[in-house]
Amino acid sequence: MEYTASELLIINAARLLKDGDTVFVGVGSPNLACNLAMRTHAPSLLMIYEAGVVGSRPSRLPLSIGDPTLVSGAAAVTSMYEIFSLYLQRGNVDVAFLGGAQIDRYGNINATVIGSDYQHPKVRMPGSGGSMEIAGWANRCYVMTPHQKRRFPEKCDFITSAGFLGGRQQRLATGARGGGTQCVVTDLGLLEPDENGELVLTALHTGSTLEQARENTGWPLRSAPDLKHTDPPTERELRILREELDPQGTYR
Amino acid sequence: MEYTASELLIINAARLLKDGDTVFVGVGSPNLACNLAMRTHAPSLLMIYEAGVVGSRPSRLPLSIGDPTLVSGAAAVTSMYEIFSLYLQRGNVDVAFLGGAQIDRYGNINATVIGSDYQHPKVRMPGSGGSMEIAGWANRCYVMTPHQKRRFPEKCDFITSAGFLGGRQQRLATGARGGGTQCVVTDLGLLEPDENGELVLTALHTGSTLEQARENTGWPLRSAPDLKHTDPPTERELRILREELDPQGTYR
Amino acid sequence: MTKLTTLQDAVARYVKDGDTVYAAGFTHMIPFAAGHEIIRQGRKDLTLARATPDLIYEMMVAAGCARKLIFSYVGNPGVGSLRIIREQLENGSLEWEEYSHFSMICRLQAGATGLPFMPMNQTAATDLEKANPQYRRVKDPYTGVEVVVVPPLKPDVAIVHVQRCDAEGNAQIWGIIGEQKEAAFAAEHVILTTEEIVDESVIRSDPNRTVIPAFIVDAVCHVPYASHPSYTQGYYDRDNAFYLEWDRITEDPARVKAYLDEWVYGVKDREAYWQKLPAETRERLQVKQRLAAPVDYGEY
Amino acid sequence: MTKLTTLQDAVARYVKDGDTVYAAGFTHMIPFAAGHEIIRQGRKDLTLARATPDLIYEMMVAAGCARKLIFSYVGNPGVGSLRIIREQLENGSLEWEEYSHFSMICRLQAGATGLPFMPMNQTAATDLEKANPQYRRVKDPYTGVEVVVVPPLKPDVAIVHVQRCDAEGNAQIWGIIGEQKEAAFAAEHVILTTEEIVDESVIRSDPNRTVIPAFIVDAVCHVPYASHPSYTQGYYDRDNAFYLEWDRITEDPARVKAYLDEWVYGVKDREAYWQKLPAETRERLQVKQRLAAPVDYGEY
Repeated sequence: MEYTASELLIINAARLLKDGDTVFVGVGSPNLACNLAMRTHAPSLLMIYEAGVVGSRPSRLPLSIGDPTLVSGAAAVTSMYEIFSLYLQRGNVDVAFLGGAQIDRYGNINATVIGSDYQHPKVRMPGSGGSMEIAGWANRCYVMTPHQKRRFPEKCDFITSAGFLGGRQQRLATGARGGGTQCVVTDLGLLEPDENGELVLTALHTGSTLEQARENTGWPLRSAPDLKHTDPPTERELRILREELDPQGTYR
Repeated sequence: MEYTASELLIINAARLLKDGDTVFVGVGSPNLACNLAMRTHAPSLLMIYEAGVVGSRPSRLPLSIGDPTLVSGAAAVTSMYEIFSLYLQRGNVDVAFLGGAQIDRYGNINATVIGSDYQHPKVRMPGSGGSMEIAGWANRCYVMTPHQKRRFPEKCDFITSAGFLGGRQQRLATGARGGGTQCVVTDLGLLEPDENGELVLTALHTGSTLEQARENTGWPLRSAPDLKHTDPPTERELRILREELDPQGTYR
Repeated sequence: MTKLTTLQDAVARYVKDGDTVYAAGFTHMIPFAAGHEIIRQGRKDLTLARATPDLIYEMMVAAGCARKLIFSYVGNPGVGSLRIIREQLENGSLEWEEYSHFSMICRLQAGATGLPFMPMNQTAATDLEKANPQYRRVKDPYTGVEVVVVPPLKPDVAIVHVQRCDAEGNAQIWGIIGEQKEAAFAAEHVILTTEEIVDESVIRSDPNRTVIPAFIVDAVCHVPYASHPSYTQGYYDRDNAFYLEWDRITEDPARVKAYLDEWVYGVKDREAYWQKLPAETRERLQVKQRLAAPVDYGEY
Repeated sequence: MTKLTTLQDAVARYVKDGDTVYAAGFTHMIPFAAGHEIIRQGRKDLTLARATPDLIYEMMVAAGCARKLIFSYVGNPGVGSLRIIREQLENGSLEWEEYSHFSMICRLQAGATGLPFMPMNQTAATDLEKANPQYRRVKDPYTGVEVVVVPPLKPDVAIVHVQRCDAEGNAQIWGIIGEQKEAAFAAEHVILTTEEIVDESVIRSDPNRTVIPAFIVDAVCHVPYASHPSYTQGYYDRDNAFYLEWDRITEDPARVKAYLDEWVYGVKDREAYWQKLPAETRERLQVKQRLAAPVDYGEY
């Protein structure tokens, strides 16, 4: 069956979720990945939104993270202070999806400014939102992104959300409780941190090659000794995604 | 008209309240004083309880500070954390009533232990509850107490709630935002702090004398140069208290 | 996933000898049924933490469950003293740690929010701070002024009684909400007792009312009347007469023992306890309905 | 005491040139009507604080009301960037102070609770901390670990839109509650706009639902549809189409000016604005009823 790059990302991200996980969800692709996981292998996934909504069951695709469909029928609604303190800082969040314009060799993420001078940015992006604390405190952070060289620099211009800083020990030394970036899902494959926190290619999607991945990465990308291949999207995954979750094809 | 010592205390305490005051209310006599003020000169008094209830309109006399009658028909209910932080610590409470076994020369209050050794008390009392912070942060604190020597020592065995410590400057130096003990209402008269924070007799009730007050006070009690006399309880005050607020005479 | 179980099983599983227990509820919805069950199961050496120990902890202290008390107001609210606890504090047979209400609640708040401490402004009163080394100070880096701080309280188990919850443990509370949420989030394990188990559609019709989310709950026990002689707003009244009666009972150790024998050890569970109460008492505690105005969440 | 007044009068009285304004609401119930009124009254040099500046602050920036922005996410949620603000940040024509959501909300929390700072655990990411000197550190006196702290944010005026309140200003909110309560308690003055003014008996039938108590409120303005193109849970839907449309409008400064001329300067008040919207739009934003399950407070 044919599928788009975007569908490939969403389906592989969904597979990273475990049943029973508490997930801090963003809108767009992460939302689809979570809903897909719930309808396949993780029926008791708990979805939490930084807007303060817990256990949402959206009946339509929300445009924003604060859509009313996330509230009607949810299990609980709480304040932003509480969602970030009682839920996230307390250590109650298993998984979060993060995004940014740059993801570097050690899984750090930049969603703030392009250019080396924060005060005079070349490009001003939206900034942290919830992601600085999410990256610090969630047990596992995942990133979904197209595999392009400009998105994978050796070093981020600005670290909005911490991966492993300059290496796993540096992050550990800060005492931040979360596990850091655990997987970056791209349209070519999966990148995961090695024992030093450096992102290495651990799996390729069907039809992608190590060379392609290397060409599109801003540092000398290493591959895991046991480089795997992901299973292609199944008919069932694609059907649920297209027919149930995104019938208008917004995220194709 | 005849009245009891307890009625005298309640009526004089009620007169200290201003219309529009936000009052942190305790049960018992302070509750009656507030309700009396609301029904006479201070109809828009706002009653707040440390249990987290705001704008109560109790339809019966509550035994405890957490009675359900304080909740049904109230304007708002919030958590204890919030009532002490958003309301009290933020500076939103005008008046509070405090009580204790000892009130000393500088308006400090002891509700914790009698005896000089905290670890091995002669008498163990209930302790602070909300009063440590109330005394620190409410704009005006009032005390209602029978005028007895053992209740008015020169110095408290333990300061549960701060008056002016050893003098007004000492309190100011701590930075605590509240105004401290502003009046002690007894069955003999009113004590108020002078410019140094020392409690002096500022008014006598009808029939009481300065000598009586001095005999029943544990330090050399001074009287204000313009010692006043309180107006005796009016018929209306007594009627509201007896017929509307405490028809069973619990607090006679 | 349902977490329905009996209160017996929940206490057996989640309350161990030596644990720190926080039975939550400020005057309202004090989980007496769970306290009685802990007594029946003979737990020892507990550290009992509560802003107001109230009758529930006095009974547990009297029954020998406690090694230590953490509290901020050790009185019988509106009545007077808790005689048994007072005596044990005076004669040194019970360890204790004392706070003001706000600093006690700040300890829970720090535990619930995952912080190493919570700051509070100074109150000018320092005797308690001197008596309890858990109080510390930190300098405000903006003004140099000192704030008072307390460390997190993270109970091994929090017990919370609620009006209604679903079988997973999404719980809704109204009336005085005290420190239930903070205690639940601060604790390692959470036991709920509830007046009613409702379908999740009831909970999900009003998500803003949910105070405790299911995923931090370990056990859900359907125990109507679990808070008597405390009360459950909208379900039954506070038994003020019993609070006054307890003041008389505790004048005499023999009467305390007789009370525990008859009303705690002598009954199997809360249902038996409730049925054993005189019909007049149950009648007296009934409450007439007073419904909240409807709110509309909208179909989106 | 009634605080009913028009939004015109409330803005005239409580929003001054140079003020720090917090228009509250996370995606939900953003007080657009008040933002438009501030534009119409020509306020200048405002410091605009909001976690998400959203379209409301972009319009105010475009209209020349702002000197400075305090924010934590400067995007059009789910759509992309806020082009006008982005350009002004890039070319340095707008001052700013930047936070993460949590540290922004912690600033309000410190302001609301009267504390000189709020602590947060470290996140491992320090670039923002380095870029913004308002972030400081304090050492945990129990473990020696450093926590990150932020100072209080105390806006001169908070503007909060609510579903219903009484004439005094006791206000009830449901759906996403974001930071409305914190903003209101932190601020010197509070302006409420509300979908409905209800009798106090409605509010008092459900006191746990009250998020903002009257005594901190200065002005109560009855302004139905005040949050469009944002939404009010249970009253009308979010106008996602307009959020997408704004992205196109801001491609061209002339279109932005035309928009402000027609939809802000060109209308007298929110009622005129709402009536001016196409009937299809108003129809599209309608919501079917979905009521919360009843709760019983009991007659005591």
